[in-house]
Amino acid sequence: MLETRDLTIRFGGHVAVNAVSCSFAPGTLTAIVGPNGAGKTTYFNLISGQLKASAGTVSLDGRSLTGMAPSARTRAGLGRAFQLTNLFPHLTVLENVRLAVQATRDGTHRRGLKLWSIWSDHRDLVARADEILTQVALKAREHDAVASLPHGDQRKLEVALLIALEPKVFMFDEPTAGMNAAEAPVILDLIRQLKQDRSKTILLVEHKMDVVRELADRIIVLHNGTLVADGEPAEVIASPVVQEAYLGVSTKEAA
Amino acid sequence: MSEMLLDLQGVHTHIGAYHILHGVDLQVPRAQLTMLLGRNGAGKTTTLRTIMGLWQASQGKVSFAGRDITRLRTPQIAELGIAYVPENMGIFSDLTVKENMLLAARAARTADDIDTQRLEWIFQLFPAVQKFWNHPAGKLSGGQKQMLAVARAIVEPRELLIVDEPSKGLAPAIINNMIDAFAELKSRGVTILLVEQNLNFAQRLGDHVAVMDNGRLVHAGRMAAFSEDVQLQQRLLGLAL
Amino acid sequence: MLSRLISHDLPRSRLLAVILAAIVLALLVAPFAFPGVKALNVAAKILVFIVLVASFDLLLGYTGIVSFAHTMFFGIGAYGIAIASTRLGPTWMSMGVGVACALALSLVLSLAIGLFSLRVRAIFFAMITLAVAAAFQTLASQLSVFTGGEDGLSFKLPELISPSFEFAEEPFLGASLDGRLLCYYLLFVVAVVLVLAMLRIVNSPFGRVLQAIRENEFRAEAIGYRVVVYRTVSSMLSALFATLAGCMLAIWLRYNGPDTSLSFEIMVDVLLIVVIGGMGTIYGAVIGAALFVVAQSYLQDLLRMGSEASASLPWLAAVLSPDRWLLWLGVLFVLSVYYFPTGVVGKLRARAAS
Amino acid sequence: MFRDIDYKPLLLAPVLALVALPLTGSFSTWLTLTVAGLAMGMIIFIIASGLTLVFGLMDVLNFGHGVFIALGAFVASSVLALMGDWTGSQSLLLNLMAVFPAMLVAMLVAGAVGLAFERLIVRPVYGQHLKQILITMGGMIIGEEIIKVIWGPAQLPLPLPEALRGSIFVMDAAISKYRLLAVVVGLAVFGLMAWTLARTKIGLLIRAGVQDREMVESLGYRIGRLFIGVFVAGSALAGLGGTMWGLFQQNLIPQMGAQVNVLIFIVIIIGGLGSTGGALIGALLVGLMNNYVGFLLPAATQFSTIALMVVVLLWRPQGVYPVVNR
Amino acid sequence: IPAAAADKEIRIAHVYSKTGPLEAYGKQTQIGLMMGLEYATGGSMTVGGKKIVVIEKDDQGKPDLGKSLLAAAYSDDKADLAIGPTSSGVALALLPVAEEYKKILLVEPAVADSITGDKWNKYIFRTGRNSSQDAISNAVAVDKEGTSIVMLAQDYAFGRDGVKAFKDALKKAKIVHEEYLPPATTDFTAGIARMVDALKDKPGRKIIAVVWAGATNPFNALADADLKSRYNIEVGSGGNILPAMAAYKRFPGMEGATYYYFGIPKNPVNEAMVSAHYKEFKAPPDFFTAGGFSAAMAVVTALKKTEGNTSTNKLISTMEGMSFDTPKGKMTFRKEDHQAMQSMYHFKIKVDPAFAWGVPELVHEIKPEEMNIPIKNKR
Ligand SMILES: Nc1ncnc2c1ncn2[C@@H]1O[C@H](COP(=O)(O)OP(=O)(O)OP(=O)(O)O)[C@@H](O)[C@H]1O
Ligand SMILES: Nc1ncnc2c1ncn2[C@@H]1O[C@H](COP(=O)(O)OP(=O)(O)OP(=O)(O)O)[C@@H](O)[C@H]1O
Ligand SMILES: [Mg+2]
Ligand SMILES: [Mg+2]
Repeated sequence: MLETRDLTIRFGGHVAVNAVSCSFAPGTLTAIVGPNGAGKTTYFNLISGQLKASAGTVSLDGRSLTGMAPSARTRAGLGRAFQLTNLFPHLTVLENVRLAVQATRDGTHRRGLKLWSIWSDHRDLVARADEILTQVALKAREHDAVASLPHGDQRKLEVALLIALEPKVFMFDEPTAGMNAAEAPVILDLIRQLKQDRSKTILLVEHKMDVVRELADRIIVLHNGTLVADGEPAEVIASPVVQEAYLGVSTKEAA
Repeated sequence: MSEMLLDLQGVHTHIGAYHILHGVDLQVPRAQLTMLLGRNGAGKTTTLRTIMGLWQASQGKVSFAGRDITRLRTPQIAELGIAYVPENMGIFSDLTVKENMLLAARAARTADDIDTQRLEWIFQLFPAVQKFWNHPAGKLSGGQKQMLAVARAIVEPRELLIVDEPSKGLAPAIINNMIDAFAELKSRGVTILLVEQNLNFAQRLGDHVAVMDNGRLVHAGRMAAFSEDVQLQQRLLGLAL
Repeated sequence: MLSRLISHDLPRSRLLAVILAAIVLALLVAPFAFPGVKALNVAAKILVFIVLVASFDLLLGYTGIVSFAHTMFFGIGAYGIAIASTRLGPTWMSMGVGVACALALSLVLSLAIGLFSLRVRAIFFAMITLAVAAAFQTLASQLSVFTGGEDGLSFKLPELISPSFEFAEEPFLGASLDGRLLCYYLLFVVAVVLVLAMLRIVNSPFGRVLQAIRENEFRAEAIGYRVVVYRTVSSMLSALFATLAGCMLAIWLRYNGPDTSLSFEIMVDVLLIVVIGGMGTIYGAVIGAALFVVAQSYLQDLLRMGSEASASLPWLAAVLSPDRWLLWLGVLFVLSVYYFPTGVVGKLRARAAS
Repeated sequence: MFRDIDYKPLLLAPVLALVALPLTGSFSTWLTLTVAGLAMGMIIFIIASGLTLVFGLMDVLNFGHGVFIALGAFVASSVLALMGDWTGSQSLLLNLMAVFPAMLVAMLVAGAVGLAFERLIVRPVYGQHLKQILITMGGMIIGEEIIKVIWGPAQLPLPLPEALRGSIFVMDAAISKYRLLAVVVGLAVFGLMAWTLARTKIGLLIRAGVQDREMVESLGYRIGRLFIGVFVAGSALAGLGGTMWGLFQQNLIPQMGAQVNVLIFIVIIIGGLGSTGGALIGALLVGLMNNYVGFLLPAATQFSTIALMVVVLLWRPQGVYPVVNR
Repeated sequence: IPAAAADKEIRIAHVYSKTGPLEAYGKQTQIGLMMGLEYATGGSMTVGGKKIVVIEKDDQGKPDLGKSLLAAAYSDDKADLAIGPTSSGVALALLPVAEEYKKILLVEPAVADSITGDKWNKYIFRTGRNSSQDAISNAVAVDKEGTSIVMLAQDYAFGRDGVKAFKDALKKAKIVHEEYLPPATTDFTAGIARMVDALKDKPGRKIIAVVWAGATNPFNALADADLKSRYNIEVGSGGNILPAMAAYKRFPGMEGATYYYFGIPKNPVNEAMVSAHYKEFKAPPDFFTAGGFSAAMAVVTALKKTEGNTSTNKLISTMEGMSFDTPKGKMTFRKEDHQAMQSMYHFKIKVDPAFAWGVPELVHEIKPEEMNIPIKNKR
């Protein structure tokens, strides 16, 4: 169970996330929606530790994560894919994934702190990386440098890294933005598969309402940093705040 | 003067050792909106960059308003009256939103010189631009950056607007604003070339459509006809609109 | 077997493999193939620089840290041997003590610098190390009681590796069989072992994490690597190897002074060699060091011939004068950055790949 | 409006001076040290001003910047040698009439060489720090050697014009006349730079161009030309700085540029990259610090500048007035 | 080198800073050396039927490089003896090499005392002056009863040694303060303030004695501070190369002692050198030219005595105690430490518009006998 309590951050005078308390149970997929700049990515940053909260706490399965470095949170089971692509541009696709696999497994290579083994001897890492690349349909490009991939493929790789981390909590930040309509289903299928595993918690930031409608078990709405709605998808989407502030439909018109 | 504002003929582009575009023929009619569609990696971005002179075409010809611009440098091309919103948005993250806008307004020396009316209009379309006017642009949220990128492109009148995936990361309400904005620009006689993955968006706005695959143009025609031909869509894009 | 020795980091270009083999072979037979004091000195200097440059590559090429304080550790190693041998006499024991103390000091300093590097941005860090290195050099000359100040220290080493020790009367293949020869082979073995060790480190899972940090530190942290730890370990390792290179230098020269091991000039040479050779390859260090040291050592001789040949053209002769050899070294700097943007190794590999 | 000014760094120099007052013991000594230190700071600012443009704004780690300083000094010495009558005269006016053309020619020559330097050496490596370091280092070596070819390897005396020698005395504190001239020139340089950068889009364009050159070009600006222009201006300022520095030392050696390299890098770092005001504050602090520590603990002088930089960076990890985030 | 040719040649290696920070000094030495060899051999460049060959080696001011060059000169180039180097640091690194190869190294113009002091070995001779000679002669020039002296020197071994030797040589005057400044000091305000504080209230004659090497020197700053008229403080210093003495123009009447100035010694050797130099370069010979010339004279004198025999032991026994003519008059290699005993010149600066530098006028020639130069080596 991932839990945030009164999570808050201020940038100067601007409160980007305002006392958000919420918990996310395993086996559910929660969509987080809200207008641009509502604080969704910032909320993710606070959970995964990229930003330090001005106030409030984060805990996972009862264990407090507040104050931990991002790397420690990742090792504790939080996994995160980024909204703006954020990879190792001059390494190959395969190496990108292998690095993520290695990071999570405290095997004989001890997360890379074992200086005296030869990297290519760790075949299990390669095998796992290959598997993931096949899953996201990037196997064909495994030896290309990331920098030369088209935008859409980079987004896929971003998701591949997250899967490689095998976290308890998956945080997707607009995984299909900029992805071709024919490609997006690959990622959405992946997310559906993850949902099958009832022990995983999934958080999804997404602006495409059809996707949200189809995947989410629950929707929470952020607006100006504040949690303004939380509940069943259909119910939340129909609520006036979403209709007006987010979808841009004037309530009167809708009514 | 030809009816086509922008005309690509047999354009080939290489990036390093890779041959990316294999003879693209693309026509963009004046004062209309042309949608460029295609799968990931089809070469859409590369085409736009080649038009802007950011990649050099190794073969073929690009002309703008009847003038050959194939060998011109990027600033010269831009000066002819083309605004470009790149795929990665090209936000100057160290500069404030105001400074970003000021740079886009070539004629303005200070922010006060920017056409107020136009600015009001932009603020209305993209409220975040006004709200964060004096903030470093790097701190904006993903969607806010996208708004700023488009706002920059329309701060001064331009003859041709080239935009690479403007809707990604935007909330539905803002997408609606953007559609309004493009529609209004079109009504003012601006020509628009748009790459888009959001098919709904494409359909609502496009007059013409061009589809790319594997570095080639595989279809060009009117949007209305394309919208109706589900089979064609299925074949070209892998799914229907 | 050979592949394991080089940690499966194959040259990936036949030409590269040939060149590497040729360099190693040349260094192995140098005392006999190129007799003479000067040639042997050049060969020894190449050995020292290979280790020094490879250690810097660990930091710069693999971890992406730009530091100008690397010669500081080189100097610490050299002073370690120099001071210990001066104070404790020319014994193996005192050499051991010198190496150990130097390594310890380097470890502490590199830890401090490594931790500080996390507080400031890359360029700032580079500039700070530039200043720190300058300060350290000043300090070394001010502490003249220990270091001999500007004048440096000349000292003796154990008999076995001193020139006065002759284990055969007759020269063999033009090389006199003396302590100097033994000393050279000592350096050779040490250099080979150290380079193989570094090759192993960069090809371990650890090395890959370093590359990831170089590429995108933020993301490396996000996927669960404690960047602080890896960067610090890398700084320390590279400092230790540089220290050992410094020890090698002092053992060969039996002299050390601030200009010899601490100067900014050496730092720039090292940077250039890394870039000429090819960053992040280790092999680049071998090729770069060999090329550069040979060029540097024989440039003046070359120019002497050039200016004699062009004596009829006064302007040209003035520029080709051996006194202006630095001018040509400068030109070499510029051209090598122009023509080897990815270094010799990068270029050869790209050629082999296409 | 006033609220927006970050005033804390402005207090650094006065605070440093106040702290030094009780330590130096006598008021007249303190006054001598302070005034001389401030004036020295101005000279340092002049030689560093070009680097604020080149390194601070354009993000070119130009290790060859020093060579323009040396070049300026040598050119100025040649010009002054031609005007022996005026420099030898007791009249301040005639002296200045010799010094100003010397500065001008030094700036022109340094600027012209800067142009070639940008084209041949810097242009291929924009955005690549490491290569910039190496290639400009190479450029520096070449430049220094060419100076040796032209002016010879030996040191060259550059006597100050007559009327600028000596000191004026205020309350028993000696202030050398030349330093007063330096203050005037320094203020002029500062004013001009600050004005240009604040009033035009140049500063903005450069900062944007460093981040994303392609985007600036896509907006229709010829960033290449602008970069050349700014680089040339930076080199010309270095030429001016060289003239001032040479006249201060009254003695030129071809290596003089390399000798001030680290110092001016430190000043720019303290000031925060790209900031003219920051560079001025940095230079003044260094000038003062050198004098106070030089008086109180001479052996520590060389370390004091570095300590100053480290302390400032611990306080503000990007320097006092960072204009650019790097 | 074919053995037969080598037999007919005398191979002399000159290791010096052909490039590097001391390039200007090194070149003077080389010019002087060649002129001296010409002069001493009467233009034939042969001694005892053997041709003198000079092999130039550029140490770039780097001790490690110097070491390897000297070894290469002795071994690869079969040099019979070597001369040089320019910098003391290099010289100290070279000393063991001479011992290893058992060949003579004639040190010129490196000045450090330890070269003929505790780092000395029997293969080392020196024609150049040592720091003690410099310091003692300067001390002699100012050593009067009732004089208060502040020493200003660079804060490293060379400066501290110089001050110590100066202090040891003073009999009557009193040193009230020693001011050590970093060698690279550019702003002298603070140092001057401290020296003035130490000196201004002292009775009698007040002198700031400067021991300084290098291009950035304190003289202009001292002149600007107007010490003479404000506090009646004088400045004193030794000689230097001509460009550096430009600064002396602002100190008319300044006293000190110098190693060489072309207008001072009156002897045929000096006259020959000055006129040859004018002829070739249209300029007078400088400080280090005289040194190179002296070294040449020493070598040729010794070789003439051995009739061209270059065996090291023979040369050593010949040179110990040997006297030879130089532009500075007669010099003698002292038996104990192989240091050449030589005259120094007590001067007073005159300003003459015809010269770009302050002209040192001879007050008194300080003969070797007048200076008690300590012997610091162990045999
Ligand atoms: N480091 C920062 N400093 C200052 N303001 C920030 C910072 N990071 C985010 N903000 C501000 O906080 C607000 C929330 O940003 P956030 O990125 O969380 O939005 P979002 O909900 O993810 O929006 P989008 O859908 O556009 O991605 C924005 O207004 C942004 O400008
Ligand atoms: N810098 C580069 N180096 C090498 N190849 C590149 C580079 N940039 C793009 N490519 C290749 O060019 C092809 C076309 O890419 P482009 O970015 O034009 O696609 P796109 O149609 O815009 O795709 P998307 O919809 O994902 O943005 C791809 O196969 C891509 O891998
Ligand atoms: Mg977001
Ligand atoms: Mg694209």
